[in-house]
Amino acid sequence: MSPDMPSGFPLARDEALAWLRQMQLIRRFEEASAQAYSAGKIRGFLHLYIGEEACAVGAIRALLPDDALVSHYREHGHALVRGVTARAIMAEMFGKAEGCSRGRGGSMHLFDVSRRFYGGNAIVAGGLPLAIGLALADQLRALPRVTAAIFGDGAVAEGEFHESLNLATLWKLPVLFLCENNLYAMGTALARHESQTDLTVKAAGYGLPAEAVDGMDALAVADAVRRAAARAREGGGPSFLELRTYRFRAHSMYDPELYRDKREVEQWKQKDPIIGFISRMREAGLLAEGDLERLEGEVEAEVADALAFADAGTLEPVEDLTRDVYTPREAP
Amino acid sequence: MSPDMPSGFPLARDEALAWLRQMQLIRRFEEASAQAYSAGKIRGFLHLYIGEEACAVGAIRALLPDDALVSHYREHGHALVRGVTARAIMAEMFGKAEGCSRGRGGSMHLFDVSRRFYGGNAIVAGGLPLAIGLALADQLRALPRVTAAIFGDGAVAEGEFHESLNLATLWKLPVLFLCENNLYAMGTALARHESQTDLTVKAAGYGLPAEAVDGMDALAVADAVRRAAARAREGGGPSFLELRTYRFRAHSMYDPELYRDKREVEQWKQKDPIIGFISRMREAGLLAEGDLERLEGEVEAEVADALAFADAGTLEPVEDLTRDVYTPREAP
Amino acid sequence: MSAGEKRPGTVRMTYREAVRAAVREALQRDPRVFLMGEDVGAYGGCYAVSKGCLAEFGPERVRDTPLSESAFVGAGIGAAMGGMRPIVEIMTVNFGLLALDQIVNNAATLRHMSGGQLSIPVVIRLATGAGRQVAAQHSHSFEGWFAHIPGIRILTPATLEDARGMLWSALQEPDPVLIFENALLYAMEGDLSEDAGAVELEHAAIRRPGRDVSLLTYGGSLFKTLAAAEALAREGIDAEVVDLRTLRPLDDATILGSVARTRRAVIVDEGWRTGSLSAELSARIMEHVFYELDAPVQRVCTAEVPIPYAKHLEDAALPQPPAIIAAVKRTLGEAHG
Amino acid sequence: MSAGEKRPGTVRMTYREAVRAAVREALQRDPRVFLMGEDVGAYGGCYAVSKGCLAEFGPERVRDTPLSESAFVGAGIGAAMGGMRPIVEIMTVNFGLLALDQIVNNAATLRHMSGGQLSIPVVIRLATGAGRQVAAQHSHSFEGWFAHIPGIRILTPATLEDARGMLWSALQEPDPVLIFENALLYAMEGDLSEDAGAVELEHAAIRRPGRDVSLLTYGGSLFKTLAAAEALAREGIDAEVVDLRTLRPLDDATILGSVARTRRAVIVDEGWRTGSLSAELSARIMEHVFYELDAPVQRVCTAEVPIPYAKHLEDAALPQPPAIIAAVKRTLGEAHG
Ligand SMILES: Cc1ncc(C[n+]2csc(CCOP(=O)(O)OP(=O)(O)O)c2C)c(N)n1
Ligand SMILES: Cc1ncc(C[n+]2csc(CCOP(=O)(O)OP(=O)(O)O)c2C)c(N)n1
Ligand SMILES: [Mg+2]
Ligand SMILES: [Mg+2]
Repeated sequence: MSPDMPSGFPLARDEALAWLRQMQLIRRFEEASAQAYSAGKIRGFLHLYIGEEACAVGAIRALLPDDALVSHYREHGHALVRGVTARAIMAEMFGKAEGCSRGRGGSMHLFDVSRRFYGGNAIVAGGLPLAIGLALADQLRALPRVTAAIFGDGAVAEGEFHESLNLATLWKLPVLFLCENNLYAMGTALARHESQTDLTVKAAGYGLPAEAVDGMDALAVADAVRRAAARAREGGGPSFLELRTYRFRAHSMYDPELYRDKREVEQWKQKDPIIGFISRMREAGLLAEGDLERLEGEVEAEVADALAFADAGTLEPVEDLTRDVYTPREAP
Repeated sequence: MSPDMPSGFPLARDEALAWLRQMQLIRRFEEASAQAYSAGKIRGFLHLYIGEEACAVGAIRALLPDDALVSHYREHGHALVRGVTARAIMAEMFGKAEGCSRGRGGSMHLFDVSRRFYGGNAIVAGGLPLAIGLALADQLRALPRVTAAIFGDGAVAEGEFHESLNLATLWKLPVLFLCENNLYAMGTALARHESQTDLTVKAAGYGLPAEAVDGMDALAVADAVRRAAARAREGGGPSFLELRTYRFRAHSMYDPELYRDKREVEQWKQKDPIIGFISRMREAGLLAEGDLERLEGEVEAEVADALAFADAGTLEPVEDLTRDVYTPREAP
Repeated sequence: MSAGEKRPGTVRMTYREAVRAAVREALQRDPRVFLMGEDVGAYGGCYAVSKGCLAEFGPERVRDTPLSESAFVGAGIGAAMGGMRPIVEIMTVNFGLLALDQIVNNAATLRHMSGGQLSIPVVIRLATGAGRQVAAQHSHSFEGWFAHIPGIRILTPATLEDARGMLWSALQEPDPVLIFENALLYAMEGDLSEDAGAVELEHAAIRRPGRDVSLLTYGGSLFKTLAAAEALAREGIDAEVVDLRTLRPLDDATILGSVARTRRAVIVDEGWRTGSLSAELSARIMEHVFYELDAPVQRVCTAEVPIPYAKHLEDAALPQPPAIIAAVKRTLGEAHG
Repeated sequence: MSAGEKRPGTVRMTYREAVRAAVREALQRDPRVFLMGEDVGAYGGCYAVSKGCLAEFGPERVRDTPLSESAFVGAGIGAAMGGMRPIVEIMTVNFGLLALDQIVNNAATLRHMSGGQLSIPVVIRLATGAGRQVAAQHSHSFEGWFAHIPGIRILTPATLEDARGMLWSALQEPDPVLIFENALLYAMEGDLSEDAGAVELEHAAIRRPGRDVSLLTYGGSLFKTLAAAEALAREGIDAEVVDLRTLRPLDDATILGSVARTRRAVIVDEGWRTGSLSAELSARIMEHVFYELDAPVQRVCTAEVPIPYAKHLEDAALPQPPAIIAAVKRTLGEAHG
């Protein structure tokens, strides 16, 4: 908490509103995505992030524009916070050429290299080695940048997680391992896929700083990420952060949710990151009359605009199918 | 230590002599193998175990005949202690049909399924998942057997190590993870391939009992393995044992040993497991006049016999090349 | 297949239900059988194949695994060495790449390398194929590619009968068997004989006899190929459709016999063209029935691109009936050209 | 190649030294280049290729890695995305299977899947091949098999010139390049021109012109094939030997042009026969020069077995000159038969 905030709330009003707006945008955007899916405008796999918004907003707002991100397939929120427009993401999921990956990637593969957003990766833990490499490049080039790898609890069981943590720690690479622990890998509860359910204990075994954070609290997430990023930027090496969160929706649109108890879901909904953030803003006296209505209106409009944009989007010409399998060589 | 040994030495004389003999046999067998390699009778990769004999003798003598073993490519010693004859191993390395793998495997792939010795595996960490499966079969069949997976410190960095430890611990499988930490993965020193150089700390992160043992002391190794095996047999799940040892010879016959200091090797040779065992037997008054000469003579003869047997061995007919790619189906 | 009245003595079911029936039968008949994989239990299987099995057989025999493809596939291999008959489910072949070391260097190798001391009766089920807009990392068709590996058997059930019958037969094999289930087929409905059971694995099946050209295919492409054959029939071209069924070993007698009869062949393969199984088939035809050929063998394969998400691009990347029809006409045309 | 007097203007060196010279040149010329892999540093490389490089370039640019094939190959991909020009050494392709997910699902895919937003200029060097009695798990020849994957390039330097020159050219490629070095060739000695440098990667090379039959091969089999061609010449059979050099993409013009001229072809491939690159070559010949062929294309490949340790069995499993000669005679014989 920065002491200069008498309210005891670490953000100034405008900043706080911006955070809230982003969480609301993610929520609304995904609700609209689910509807578009039912309407058949989005196909393939669609993984909703609803309930986990505080992780994306807290973590990614704590990074600098020049830092890099490698995410997984549940990444709408990450892309939005990183500044990929709702238009570009919705168009991508509609399979349109105006999408952030030209419609080739869909929901699981949002890319915006101009923002150093190196994609949603749909092979669980498959993005971690890429993050190692991006950070290694920065280290070799002596650039004060960090790379954040975002993944789920399920990824922790994969060999690529293990190899990546060892490599990053061994080489003191500027990597932030951000584990969004939502307690399930698809239908498998943490205790049924991890022998060590305290993931910070497991990570600490590699000899890097490991900390658990309330993933329903954007401020707590931001604080932890900022500290870890600062350490990494100064050559202090990688950190592991467990963001304890929960997904309110099914794993994907196909998931009948046979594996968890509705009451458990309801309990977690009591910790809704948006409601929590709002009440803390209220306590701090940072919410003025009409703020919420205004934000909701803005967000609603932004999402509606994204849907319209995506609808109006064009299809990449079929002749371009084989384009970009290889990079065109510059003429010598 | 079993108290019933007034000498303070936990083995009766005959037993102690048997242990000593086995360590000497491994040493002599490998010296002869190196010579046979120079003579061109053994080809391919040959990895010597000299210096690590106490690990094989202590660990494998602590297992029951019905227990299973999965080893790596530095496994002559493991095979010998398990009861594979020097003849069958030497013939294997000579590429003869009388070899324990019909001459198809060579030094890295000694097999004797009749003794539940499931081979040297030459993919580092590649044998660990097999051990998981063997143990799972025993658990499902309610057989009071354990499976020992033997591997090196280098294997700890592999994803298959990570996945296997998690699975074994999660499912409480009767597996013993026996890590022969000889401080180098080929030419890479432990501190240059592991961010956490205390491997028991790393293993403990999975939530299984992890203990470091003096791998130059066969008795200490046996004691730790016996305790871990008993626990596993009673359903207590897997254990990780770090056997701290050292290889006196090069990694393989090709290795110029540019990566380590001769003095370091000399210091470790002071801890020679055979010399140490002998002096402790002496202290305990368990070595009689002429014992050593007799043992050396026996071992010498056994190795000479193995060489002669291998020399006289036959070549598998070329027509059998494709035999055993698939199992012949029983006539219906 | 999904049209029309239910035939007497049959039950109407989906491919998914046929596989489930096979899994349940295996678990009921052989105590050594167990099912292991990601989300096969509590979730019911990512394609709902094993739905209900956890409740029926319990967590010992229907085992959810962590995301650890290499370890649980290797564990299946080890359990087979230890006397069990594991059915390992790899959600999709896309993740199977993470277990390829275990499949190639252990499952396919240990028997021969040990001089024949052991057998590895493990069955590995994998979903495969594109066509569901799940994009490049989830749309691989590697069943033909994996057929390169000696020591394993590869099955590609395309019909309800094979979906129902191949698993039990695979479990009787002493060696590792990989069964590739094309994910698009799970929803396919049809009538299956009430006493449907194990099927033989030795032979390719002629799904449609014909005189003018042999269409060689397998798995997800079978029905596209049959559709193309029907369209060709309406134009008076009588195509024979051969379903390979087993990709390793290939049933040369049936395949080459068909081509020798029709003197023309078109291969339809959902793999990327270069180095796909279609190449092996063409090479074998070259080697064995060259002098019977009236025209060069044609191949209709997937475009050599990572499979895109957008439907129109994905459709364009995959083998489709029009391309099959065009290829058939080329082989016929060229014969007179 | 190793016989005779050193030619003027040349230096006598081994294939190993030629690769080392290429690695050193790359590290000297481009600060973005670094070498990363197991034991490339302190040990000097498992085949002594990078011996001395650690001392010359330091641990930042010659990086020993843990045994973590998937992570350090992925790290090479990521570092390339981050502006570097990594040379990743996978000791042997046998361990490359552990990194295949990174190669297929990331290196080969990310550019297309992101709509062309990035390029991945990573070079991966792998030793490959059998013939050294290192048994089944260390003797794979997967370079032809990997050629199935769109999005990557595959090079197989067989000569000193290519060993010396392909690496720099590969580093100029914007996309991932896999260079397969047949381990048997490292000790091959010969004379290399003093000013030897980068070579083009576009074309297959006709190593021996001939009129009667085209022998198509690459990598470790080139010299066996040339030896067979010499033996055939003594019998009055004039064989053309084509070294593919680049397995993906294939140089169809040179390959098919040669076969069209000689009207006969024998493919020599160290991969297991079924589904090897030889099948793709045969299929392309079928498709493009069928009407020019005087005889069916023959293949000489590795027997479909895990490679055994015993020398006589290993030799029997691999393509050898006598088998090549016999195959050539079959193609010639059949033409008149
Ligand atoms: C290597 C691999 N194995 C399996 C899958 C199938 N799969 C997709 S998501 C998922 C669960 C991942 O859970 P977690 O990492 O916790 O992320 P979450 O979905 O909870 O955000 C699985 C098994 C995959 N995509 N990649
Ligand atoms: C997956 C894999 N990567 C690389 C190799 C090459 N290799 C063989 S032994 C070895 C070092 C292994 O060291 P360690 O596990 O400590 O066993 P040690 O040789 O010291 O007994 C390496 C890198 C291999 N065989 N398998
Ligand atoms: Mg999760
Ligand atoms: Mg070691």
